[in-house]
Amino acid sequence: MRSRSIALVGLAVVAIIASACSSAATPVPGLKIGLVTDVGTLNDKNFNQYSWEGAQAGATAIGAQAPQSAVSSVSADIAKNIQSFVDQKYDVIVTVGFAAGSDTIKAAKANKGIKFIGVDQSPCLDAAGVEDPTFGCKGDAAALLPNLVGIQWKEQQPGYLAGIVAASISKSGHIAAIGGTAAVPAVPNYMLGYANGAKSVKSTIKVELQYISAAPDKAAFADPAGGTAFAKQLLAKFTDVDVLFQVAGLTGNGVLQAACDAKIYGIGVDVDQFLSTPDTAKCTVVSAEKKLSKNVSDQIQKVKAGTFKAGTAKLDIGSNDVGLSPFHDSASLITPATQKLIDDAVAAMKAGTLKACDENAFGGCNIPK
Amino acid sequence: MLTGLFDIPVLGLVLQLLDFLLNVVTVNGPVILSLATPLALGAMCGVISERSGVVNIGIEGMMLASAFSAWLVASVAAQAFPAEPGFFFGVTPALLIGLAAALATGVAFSLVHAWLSISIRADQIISGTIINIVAFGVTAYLDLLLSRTSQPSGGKFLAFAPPQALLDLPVIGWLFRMVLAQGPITMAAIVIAVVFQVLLFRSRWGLRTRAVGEHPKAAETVGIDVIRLRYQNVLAGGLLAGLAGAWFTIDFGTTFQTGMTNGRGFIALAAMIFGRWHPIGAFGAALLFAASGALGTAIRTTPPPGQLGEILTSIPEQVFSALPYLVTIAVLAGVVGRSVAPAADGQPYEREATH
Amino acid sequence: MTSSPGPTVTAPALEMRGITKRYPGVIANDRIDLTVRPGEIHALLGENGAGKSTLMNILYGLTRPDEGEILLDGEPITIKGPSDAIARGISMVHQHFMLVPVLNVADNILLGAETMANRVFLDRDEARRRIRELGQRFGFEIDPDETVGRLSVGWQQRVEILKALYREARILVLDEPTAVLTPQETKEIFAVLRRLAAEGHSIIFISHKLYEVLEIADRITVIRRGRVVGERLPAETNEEDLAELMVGREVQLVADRGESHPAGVLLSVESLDVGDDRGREVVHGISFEVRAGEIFGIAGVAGNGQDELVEAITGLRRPAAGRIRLGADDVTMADPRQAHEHGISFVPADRHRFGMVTSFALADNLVLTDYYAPPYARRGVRDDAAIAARAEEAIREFDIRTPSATVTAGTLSGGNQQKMVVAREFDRDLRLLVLDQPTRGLDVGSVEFIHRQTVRKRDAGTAVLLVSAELDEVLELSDRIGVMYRGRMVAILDGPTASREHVGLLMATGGQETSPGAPQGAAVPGSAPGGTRA
Amino acid sequence: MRIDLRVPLARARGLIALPAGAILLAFIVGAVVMLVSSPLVTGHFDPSLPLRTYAAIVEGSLLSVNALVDTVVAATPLILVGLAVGLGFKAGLFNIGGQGQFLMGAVASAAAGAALAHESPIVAITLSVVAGVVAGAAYGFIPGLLKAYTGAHEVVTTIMLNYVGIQVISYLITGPLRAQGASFARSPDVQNAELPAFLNVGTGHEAHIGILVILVVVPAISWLLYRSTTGFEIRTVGANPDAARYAGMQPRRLVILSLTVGGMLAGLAGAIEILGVSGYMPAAYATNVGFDAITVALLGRATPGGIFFSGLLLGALRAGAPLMQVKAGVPVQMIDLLQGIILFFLTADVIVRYVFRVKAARAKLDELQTVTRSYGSGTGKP
Repeated sequence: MRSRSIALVGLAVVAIIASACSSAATPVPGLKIGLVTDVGTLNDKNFNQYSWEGAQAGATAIGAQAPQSAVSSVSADIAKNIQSFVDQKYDVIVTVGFAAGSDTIKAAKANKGIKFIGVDQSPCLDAAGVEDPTFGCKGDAAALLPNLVGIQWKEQQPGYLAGIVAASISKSGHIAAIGGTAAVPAVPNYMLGYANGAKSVKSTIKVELQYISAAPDKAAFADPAGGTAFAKQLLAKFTDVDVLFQVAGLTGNGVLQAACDAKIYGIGVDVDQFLSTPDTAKCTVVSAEKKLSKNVSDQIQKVKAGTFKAGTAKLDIGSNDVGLSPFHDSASLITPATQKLIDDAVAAMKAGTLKACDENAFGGCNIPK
Repeated sequence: MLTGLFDIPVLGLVLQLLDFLLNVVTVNGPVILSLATPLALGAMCGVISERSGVVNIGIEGMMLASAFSAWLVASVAAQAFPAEPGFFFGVTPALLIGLAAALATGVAFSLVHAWLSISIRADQIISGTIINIVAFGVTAYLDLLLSRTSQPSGGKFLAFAPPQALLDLPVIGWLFRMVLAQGPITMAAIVIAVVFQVLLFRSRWGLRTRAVGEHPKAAETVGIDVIRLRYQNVLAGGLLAGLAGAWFTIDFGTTFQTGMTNGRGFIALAAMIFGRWHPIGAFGAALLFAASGALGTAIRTTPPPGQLGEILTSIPEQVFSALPYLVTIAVLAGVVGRSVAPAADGQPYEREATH
Repeated sequence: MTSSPGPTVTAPALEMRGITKRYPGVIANDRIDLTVRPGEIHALLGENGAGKSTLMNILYGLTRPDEGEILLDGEPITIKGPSDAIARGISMVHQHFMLVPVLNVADNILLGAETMANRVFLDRDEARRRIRELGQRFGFEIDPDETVGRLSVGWQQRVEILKALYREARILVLDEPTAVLTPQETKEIFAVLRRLAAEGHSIIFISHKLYEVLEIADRITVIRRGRVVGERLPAETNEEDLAELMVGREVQLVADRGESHPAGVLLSVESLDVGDDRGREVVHGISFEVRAGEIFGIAGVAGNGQDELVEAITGLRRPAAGRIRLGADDVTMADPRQAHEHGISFVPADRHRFGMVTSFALADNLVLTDYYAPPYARRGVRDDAAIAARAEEAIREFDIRTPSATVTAGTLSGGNQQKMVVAREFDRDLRLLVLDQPTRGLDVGSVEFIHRQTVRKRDAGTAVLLVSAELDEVLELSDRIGVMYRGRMVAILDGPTASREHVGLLMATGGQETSPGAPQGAAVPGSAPGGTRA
Repeated sequence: MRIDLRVPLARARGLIALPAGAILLAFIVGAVVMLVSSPLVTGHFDPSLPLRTYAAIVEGSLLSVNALVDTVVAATPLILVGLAVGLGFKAGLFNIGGQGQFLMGAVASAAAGAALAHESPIVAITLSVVAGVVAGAAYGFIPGLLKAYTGAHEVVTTIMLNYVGIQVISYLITGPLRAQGASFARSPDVQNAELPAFLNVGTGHEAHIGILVILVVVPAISWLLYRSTTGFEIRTVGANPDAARYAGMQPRRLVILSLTVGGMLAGLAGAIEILGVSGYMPAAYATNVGFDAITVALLGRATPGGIFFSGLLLGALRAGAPLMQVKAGVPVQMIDLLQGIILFFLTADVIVRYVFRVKAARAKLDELQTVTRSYGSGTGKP
């Protein structure tokens, strides 16, 4: 019995090592695409998930083999996962989230032959081409790191449009937006745009802008129950609020839940939440979208086509990379007048005559004090 | 008239603070109660288990696993048995099946804990740690795999809608709103806390439980089966943790997320200690902790005016998040009263007398 | 079934026949027969460790016998656990009370025999009523709502008896019920027991106190070393006879101790008061002296304050009042380390709890109290070579049977473990050697060895303080004997001339030739009826 | 003279039989889980999935210099925090606070590193590491003090302090320590305080000098425990507090000391992670090291040598995880699951004994069993 079990163990070990050695070099044609998530999970109904769908769509579009994902469960995993794709000679590596920014820059610098796509990142380099520790961003990222593109969006623009919708459908003249944390620029971008858009419709409208957490932690982005509670509390205080915009990832899905429970209108964020979170579809009027999936897919296709452009891709409404989702079941709420306000605002933003917020040098919003 | 009092130095500030607290609690009563539910149920899981002498730090894991299975099973069942929400609490077959799954999961995990800590006589803290690690690992693993084939959830229980006339009553209308306009699990938690408190101190089971947790040998000498009673209690605790888990995915919310209990199982543990191992005490502590969170939120969203507002907003919001933990440490250390665990808590029991 | 002491021959309520229980290396019960009649107070008399408790644990289902049978009203029964015993009307009052301190009296009594109002809830009102009623019937009234932890020991014992009565016990076993009681309380309990017997309950009264047994029992069975050595009626016997039966007249292992040549006073204890863990004073104003080169033995029934006295002298316990001096040094407030450095060595009674670390190597245990000082350590660094050398030396010198010095101490036999402790504590530069039950549970060879070493230390000029519940041991070794009774030193006798009977009587009675009447310094102060708080 | 190896060999087998059996059984259970879930991983039932998974882990952790470096880098904090937990076990304490102590060490060294970013590397590194060690020690000292003087059980206080720690970091990084100009809340770069790499430089699998600490710390803790008198006192208190008092030791002092030294080790681990791996600290720094370390300490039976090897084992699993995801598509949480199951079999050693017919002495966690026993009884004061 004993010697038999030892023999079996030995056999298993040999098999595993043999299999490890043999599988080390299997040539596969086409571009190999890998995706490294932010800390969390792949199915966050948000950045990770839609970047992943974008990677898949991009791979399909260029006829590459199906991409592979590596989920980071702790902070230290991000760099390790990127490196793992590098070692496996992947051609395109998508990294998701601002927290992966530094690791992506390091990897891009060390592996010039690999194309990196950093979602929600903006490489900030000093003149020497390394990440700028003082965030002065004097170096030309496009020239210094020609294999890295960071994708960012002008979230204030879809936020502005969402604000127009909110002000138009609000009967009480009191609306709200709940963000995960102000410590991540995308969140206040959305929310300031939202406030401005709403005021553009009705200058007297009251807009509550609230943040759930000081830090981009679990409470801010990964705690649906906490989001529901926060929203319920806000709604308990401001009983006349009748439109609620969520900018808080998974936590925000709980915010939408609270909107549904209170039978008021909710507005989704980042992706078309009517589709992505069916449980709250019935009260989701519209979503302020950035076309995550499409943009990641586009970048992959650019790699294939040789039109890859390094630096920061600041995507805006000009290229229709941000905007409002379809209204789906809520189309009846949108009067022609509202639709016109939206269309006009889109046109004005495209023309550059309308700024959704007080923009800073990096295309984000200056946060008023 | 009242506001005049607010101008008195120091005392006025205190009065303002009380006014603000009262305001926060009245306005947010229903939310606080709702948020306290998983904490209270988790804490009662701890109470029932530790009262019989078995330490349970695996509440977090049990809740997480139950939340997952409630969500998964309800969503599968919703496809198999599609139905319109029923009159009471929007009940559907799928939700009931999901609830049953949550309870079963809670029991299954607590069975592992019971076996390790009662039969194997392993260290009970290690056993609880195992529950936490395995529950997180299994749910996260499966959640990730399942999400590749996305499916809609099984929905959720709805809050009860009491007659408006009842809610509009002065003063007690608030109480009705707080207690009645809730989902079934929150309401159940209130009932369970009361029933459990009564049972623990007035029933045969309660008497035996307390005796076994304090002095198992004495219980054995009057013919009580210590091992069996501990099993019963730990499994019953599993039911409560299962119910707490179900709250996350089929009562308060509708979806599961990896690690979504987010440390609430440990706050539940804190509530149990703060509540001095009493069901009602634990419930009260859970309410207090939930209120502490609500207070933190209220200070940021709607700070009171004047000097009080300046003082309160100058406190970092993290202080309010950390409050339950700090309070628990203070209670354990005897700074704010003292809370002493049942004497035999954590000690495995060996049946045979050796002399 | 042969002797028929009563006026009418009644069928026995309980019979235990040929009960045998073996533990590794010991036969705790060796074919014991015991017959108890209805309405009889039957005393089971024997020294500590004679096998009384084992027999009663068997009766109560806590221990399974290897052989033998139990008959209740002539019917053979098997008792699988306490619930079986209780169901058959057998109840037991354990020496260490089986009460839950945080629960009140009523709940403690109800536990396991709950009176229910319905299927779920307890009927506490009914329970209180019955408890009061039982109390009245048997002569003590108790507040059912008082928390047990706040009752004095005497009242806790009444709760235990009430527990049995509440279960309608017909056979009531009391294990050393008076060990922790004051004379007054003892009297009161005896009154209760007599009333119980008068109502037809059978009582098995376990004790080693002769006068008590003579006072209370209808019949006496004496056990020695696991065997029944005699059965007596109180009218037919006296304390001397019983003592002889109980202690036996076998050849004792008398150490060849020779004559002592004491020098000046080394240890002097003056008016020492010491409290126990619960803050009650259990040593009252004790004064005595031990001279260098003599063995001062303390005789006494366990639990009369000897442990606390010893702990106070060795630094483990702070005295409440009084003074302890070692030569010219005041060591009253010394901690264990300071006591050790003053030259006090201590062989504790519970070697597993205090004297050793079972999971450590033999060598480490041999330096447990000396590990920090040269030659075993220098500047906080252990010298393994010195420790190993020490171990080799001690193993040789004290004849510790072990495969090597690196085996864990827990794997050694009890005798060798004690030799290890003795080696550590004896073999150093010391002035006072404190021995607390040094040979408890050891085999004959080890006992002899330790006795011989003790005498050697004495002859080398060390003061020896010996505490033992084994009267023989105290008598064999001591040059002078102090007898402790309820926290007081009731007599100091000359060792070689003291008689076993006299010392035994002092131990059991505290110096009163008959059963105690007036209180003699209550071990539990203020234990008046009515559930006074301790 | 011939040396008989049979006795030491038999002893070694007795020591490793149970952990090895537990690991083996866990891998088997893990394989079953993967088999059952393989339709969700690859779209069809795939009997080769477990083999491919384990092969990828082995390749990613063992079969190249890069892989070995990854393993050691991942193992370093696990070993350090494992030692912190193990030292607690030796003193009869269950230190669940490794997580919080690690985070405190991390944030303190990040702060010091940022403040000293332009000092000379020797100064910057030294002071930053010291800052981390001191912060970790302080965070271990608190539960030690509470335990010694109020009896507050360390299991509960350390769990609570872990969560308090998260809030402290959130406050510091979003407030006083926040890097100006950074697009999200994080501390400034530590720059000159960064631990230089000395092996494999430029490969993305650099070994930083921080890992060398292990070579010092493991022997040092071993020395402390087994060669110093303080270590003897710690072990005595852990094994038998009454005997410790009898022997003239001071249990309170030793409880505080053990938890404080444990905090130092965990804080050191935090400093090394920040200074050697990430270079800054984000407000939402995520780590599992505190809980992984409990597995490490238990698997290593709380001895420094055992912790060294079990830390390497878990480090290997963590290092192999990325390749496992990339090549086999199995989610990283499989590693958490494996770890939990290892712990389960380690605790339920009757199963291991039954399956492998192990008759080794019951040496497993017995010495740890005193830990929880103090939980109830009154104050729990040492």
